[in-house]
Amino acid sequence: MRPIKNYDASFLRPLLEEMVLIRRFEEKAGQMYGLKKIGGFCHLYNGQEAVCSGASRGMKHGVDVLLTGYRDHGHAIAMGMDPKGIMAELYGKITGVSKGKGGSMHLFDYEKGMWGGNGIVGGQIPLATGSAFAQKHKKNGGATICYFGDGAIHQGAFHEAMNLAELWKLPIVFICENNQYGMGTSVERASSVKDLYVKGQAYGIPSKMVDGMDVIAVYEEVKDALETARTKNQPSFLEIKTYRYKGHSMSDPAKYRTKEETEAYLLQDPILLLKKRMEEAGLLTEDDYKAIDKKAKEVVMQAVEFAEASPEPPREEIWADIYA
Amino acid sequence: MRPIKNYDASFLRPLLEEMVLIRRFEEKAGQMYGLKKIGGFCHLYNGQEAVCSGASRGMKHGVDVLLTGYRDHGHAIAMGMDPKGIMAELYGKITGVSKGKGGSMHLFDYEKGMWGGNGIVGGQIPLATGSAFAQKHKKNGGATICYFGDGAIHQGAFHEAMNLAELWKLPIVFICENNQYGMGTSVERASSVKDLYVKGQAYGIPSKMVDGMDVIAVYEEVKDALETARTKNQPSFLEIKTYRYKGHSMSDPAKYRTKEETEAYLLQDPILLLKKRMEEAGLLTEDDYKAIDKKAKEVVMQAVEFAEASPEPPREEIWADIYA
Amino acid sequence: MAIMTYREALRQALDEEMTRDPNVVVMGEEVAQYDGAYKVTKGLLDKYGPDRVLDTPITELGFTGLAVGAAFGGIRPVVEWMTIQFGLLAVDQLINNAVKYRAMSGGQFACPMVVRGPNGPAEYLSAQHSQSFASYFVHVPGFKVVAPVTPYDAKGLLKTAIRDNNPVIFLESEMSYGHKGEVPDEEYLIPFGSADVKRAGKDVTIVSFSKPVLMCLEAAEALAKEGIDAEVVDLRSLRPLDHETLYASVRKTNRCVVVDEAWPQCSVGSWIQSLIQKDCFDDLDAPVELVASEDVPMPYNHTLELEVQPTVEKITGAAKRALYRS
Amino acid sequence: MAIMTYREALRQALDEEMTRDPNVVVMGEEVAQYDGAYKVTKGLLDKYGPDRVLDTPITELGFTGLAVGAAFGGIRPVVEWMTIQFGLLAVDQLINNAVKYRAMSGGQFACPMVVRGPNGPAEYLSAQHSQSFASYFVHVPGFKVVAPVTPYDAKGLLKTAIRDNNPVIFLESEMSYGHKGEVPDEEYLIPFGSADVKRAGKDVTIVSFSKPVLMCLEAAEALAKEGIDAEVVDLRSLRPLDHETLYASVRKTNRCVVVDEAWPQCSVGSWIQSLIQKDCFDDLDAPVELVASEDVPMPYNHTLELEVQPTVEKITGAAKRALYRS
Ligand SMILES: Cc1ncc(C[n+]2csc(CCOP(=O)(O)OP(=O)(O)O)c2C)c(N)n1
Ligand SMILES: Cc1ncc(C[n+]2csc(CCOP(=O)(O)OP(=O)(O)O)c2C)c(N)n1
Ligand SMILES: [Mg+2]
Ligand SMILES: [Mg+2]
Repeated sequence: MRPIKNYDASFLRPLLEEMVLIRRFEEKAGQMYGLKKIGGFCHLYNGQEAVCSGASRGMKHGVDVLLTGYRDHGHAIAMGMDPKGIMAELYGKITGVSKGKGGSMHLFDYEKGMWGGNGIVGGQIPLATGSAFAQKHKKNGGATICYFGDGAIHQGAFHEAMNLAELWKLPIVFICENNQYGMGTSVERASSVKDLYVKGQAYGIPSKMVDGMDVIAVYEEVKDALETARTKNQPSFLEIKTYRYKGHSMSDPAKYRTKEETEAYLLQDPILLLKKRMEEAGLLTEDDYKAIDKKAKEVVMQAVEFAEASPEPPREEIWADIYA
Repeated sequence: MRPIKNYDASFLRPLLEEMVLIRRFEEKAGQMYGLKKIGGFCHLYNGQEAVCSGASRGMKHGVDVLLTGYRDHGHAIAMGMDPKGIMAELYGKITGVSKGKGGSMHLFDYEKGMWGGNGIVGGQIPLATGSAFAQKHKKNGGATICYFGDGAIHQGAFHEAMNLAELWKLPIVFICENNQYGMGTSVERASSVKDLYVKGQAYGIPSKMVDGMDVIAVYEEVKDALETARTKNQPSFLEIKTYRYKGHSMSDPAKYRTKEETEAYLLQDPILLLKKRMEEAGLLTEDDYKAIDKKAKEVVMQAVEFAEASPEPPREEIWADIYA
Repeated sequence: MAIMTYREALRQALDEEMTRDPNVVVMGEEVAQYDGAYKVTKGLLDKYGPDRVLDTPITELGFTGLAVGAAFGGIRPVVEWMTIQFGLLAVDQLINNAVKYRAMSGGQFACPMVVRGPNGPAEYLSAQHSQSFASYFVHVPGFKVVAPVTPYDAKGLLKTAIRDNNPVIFLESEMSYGHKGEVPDEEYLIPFGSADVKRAGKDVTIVSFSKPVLMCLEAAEALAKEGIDAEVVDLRSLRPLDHETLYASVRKTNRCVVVDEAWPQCSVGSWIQSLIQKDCFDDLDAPVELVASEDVPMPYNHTLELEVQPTVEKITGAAKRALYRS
Repeated sequence: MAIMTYREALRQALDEEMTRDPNVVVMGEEVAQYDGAYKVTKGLLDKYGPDRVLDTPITELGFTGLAVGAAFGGIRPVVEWMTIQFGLLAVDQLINNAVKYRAMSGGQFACPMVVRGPNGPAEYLSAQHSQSFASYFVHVPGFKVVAPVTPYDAKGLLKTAIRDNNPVIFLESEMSYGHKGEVPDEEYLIPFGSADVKRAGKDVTIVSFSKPVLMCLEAAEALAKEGIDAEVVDLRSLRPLDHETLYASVRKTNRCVVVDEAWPQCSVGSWIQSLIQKDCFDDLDAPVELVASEDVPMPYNHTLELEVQPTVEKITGAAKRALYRS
């Protein structure tokens, strides 16, 4: 666990608030899915909040770009997107961030640098490399973060993109969110090597393992990596070890792992750990935390109300947004 | 250069004969291409003979299987295929090893374990992994060699197959024939790392660099790797450094490299080097070599005559060999 | 006869063929420990063990190509693509290797493999997960392509597919797995290239395959209420195609509606239209209609996604156009 | 007007557009130092430098996807696939990303990119290198697809393609690069969705696109000798399609032969047949004929490979069938 002494409340508190908001948002999304307000594939992020929130604080918002897979609610919130529009998207409403056309897996805010949301495992990796190419070409000072899972790393797309990124020296940070499972398959059953970060060596890309339960560690490492990308056009690769509490998607009872395993991870819950450190540092009281949590629940409730109240997309939308 | 003292003439002489035969075959193929007897893509193997010939001697013919790319004339000869049928294939004749349907890039002898000949760069890598899967499943004592180029290694197919091979412990030897160029692109312009064998580490597969101009080194390393595959179901990865004297294919003037570079490689010509060592060891005289060369030329001439005299495939062949 | 789901019928086919032939091997993402994303392979791991039921990493190109090579080596792999859409990553291995090694080698290779999985639109999945790629496989000589809609057809065709010595693309539907139907207790196989008249009629032929066949049957019932007697032909097998059954129906009714849940352009549906206009030209009293999905990426919103696909109304509308009754 | 090759016309289009817009970037295997496998990009590296003309490693999926992402970021990549066949490895990036991000995001993304390269049969290449995949792209909403045959069309359409804000698939032919034709000295663009009547006639419409158009013109000359006056319609643009020009021709001649060098099933050709039978039903005096490549993988032997493809004889034969003169 990294020390938090270099950070003050103005940095840490919004961070904690965001992580709590993501957690509460996901719980509500799961609930609404159960009520059939949301359909299709819905992949919750509970347990992984430190990754997207820590990393986001290392980004230069406005110029930096982020791409991830279908487990993208947390990233969308961390990129500053309004939970209302996100929830409305999950509902398939016209007020959704993608006009109800993308759903849970495809949350976008182009202007904010949130490039989604990809349903093809590994599909975002070449795209992200292209985003970094554009940033370098346009010399706009931006860098790109590309998230993908421990399951995605075996896709050829990873291999091809890593080589291109280093060969062409693109400003990109590849982040493998190793939550230990790709659907029901544990890392050791999908990967011939235990530590995924070693794969970076095959491309000469500086690579590290990071504790994804420690939001400070994530923040510091991603910030450094982005800095290296931005100033030296040097790609990096981070394996961030984390854990998802819920099943792979709403339809997965997650029978492939033990209750003990999940419970052990709950003890190092990233929100809990940050809260504890802040309390120890005198930056947070139990009441503060309660207020934060209450606020988060309110924001999420408002998001649900907004989604409920929003209209369906009109029929003409079928023909819109296809050709530019 | 590895010592040859452990090998007698009965091993070395056929090896030399085969390498000379391949060289002469390729020269003739190039000549016949110039005369428009052969069309399409034709990729010559001159300079790389030590790879396929050395490796072939480490194989257990009858059970082992070999797959490679389109630069496959040498491999076909080293797998014991008759130059007549190969030349007839280049001519597109019905007597060709693939009935005139495959041409230069697609030389096959299923029974002999020569599984071709693939025109899609990297396409053979998953296939070869599947061959090894079948061998393991059938417990037939066979192992598979999968050749591909320094250009092919960046394809996603390599990445996906390597992980599968090690994860499932398949009896396979991956061989990257690093002839320094993929078409007009040198390794350093295509690869973000200098030494390609390091890529094996990303999969936990034992990996080595081998001097591809030294046929003895190739033989010994491939034999060991095949043995490891066969007895332990342990894949290996060998980067074999070699050089192609001719252009990428018949239409390539190879302007992307200097005359000096090519000439330097001619000094370490694999045939020359073997010849010299055999002479030094008293296993070969200049006259012996001349006889070998004469014989090779004769065999190649007979192949041309055979191809010339062979009939075209009948029209009905269009409809044959599609469904089993 | 037992009543069982489409899913269970597929599972039975796999189970029987795995028992019959030790070279039949099942592989794909989550097919073993997880019992398959849609539970088609449930219980097979326990019964046949990890050498014959294999979970793969998420590497469609790699494991599909591996299966092709294994098939060349005498294995009979049944590969599950979690959905056919993901197979876009792997089409090269099928088209360039599974299909062509035989031809390019002058007949030396055989590729006895099956690739199966759900194809076509499902629900609430947006644009990347909800589309039909049947035409990509029907286009290419060397494949066989089947797309059954009933549990009976599914079982009989899957057994045939596994015994076939060629690469067979076996198209299922996520929406069909739970559908129930009768399946004989005794063993049976359904040959490829035989269409099935799922409803006899004399006024108009409605031809389709896979999931939309059920909608065609509904449409036929709706038409019956308006005095129109529609014949519903389920192609079942797209490559090879049963021209005879199809043409016999059109020659009887002189009118035809093709229903395909894919996009219209260069679809299987448009190809069927082209065949009928060519081979039944003198028999046709009206143009051959096509009801396909709209020419747009699939939206997530459920109302829109249903609108985008063929509907009973679209089919009855097309039938009436073909009868000049609209 | 200058006389120049198809290759040179393409090169000019690239050159002009690269001069006009610094965001136009060319990438692909061997496009820079080697001047392109077919020399289409000759001289561009020298003129525009390595930041705008990039040799890629042999990673079709990777660099195509990279180009899609770059296009999202405001670059206008022109990607060369050494042949369209190799693009099978990359279709996922195009279909699932290039095409769908706009729709899935409710219109937030644009993907102004061109993918170009030789498509269709060439010579002595056997089965993996010699086939047309036009239908794979025409099938998918979101793409634009063009396939010019003359240097004039090639230049005008490539310039339009580069300025288009959507993913454009630009199909060339290895056999066409050396063909010569007139190209205006002044700048011009050819809009998408406009077919070109390459030969006017009144007895039968022969419709095609890409390389086979030249063969259709030959066939028309041969037919003229027999007193048959054929009209040759070059579609040029497949998505969007110029229905008007096509239908006007068929309504005039009442007979139609479609020529497509792809395999027949689910081909662009079969789709064109389906459109004509539907929209010109009452105008047709005969079924719409299709001359496609035979339904087989391409053999290496040259005589066989020519037999497999459309020929002048096959086209004239089909035209005569359409005229009931055979
Ligand atoms: C190409 C492709 N193959 C398969 C799937 C089905 N699928 C969706 S998520 C998933 C598991 C991915 O695991 P991982 O990369 O570890 O990400 P996580 O879900 O753990 O965040 C699979 C197999 C898909 N969407 N795309
Ligand atoms: C997928 C694919 N992309 C591109 C090509 C065109 N191509 C043929 S050979 C080649 C170079 C391959 O180089 P390498 O792997 O080093 O093999 P070498 O030719 O040196 O033996 C290329 C780009 C192809 N055949 N397949
Ligand atoms: Mg995971
Ligand atoms: Mg090479």
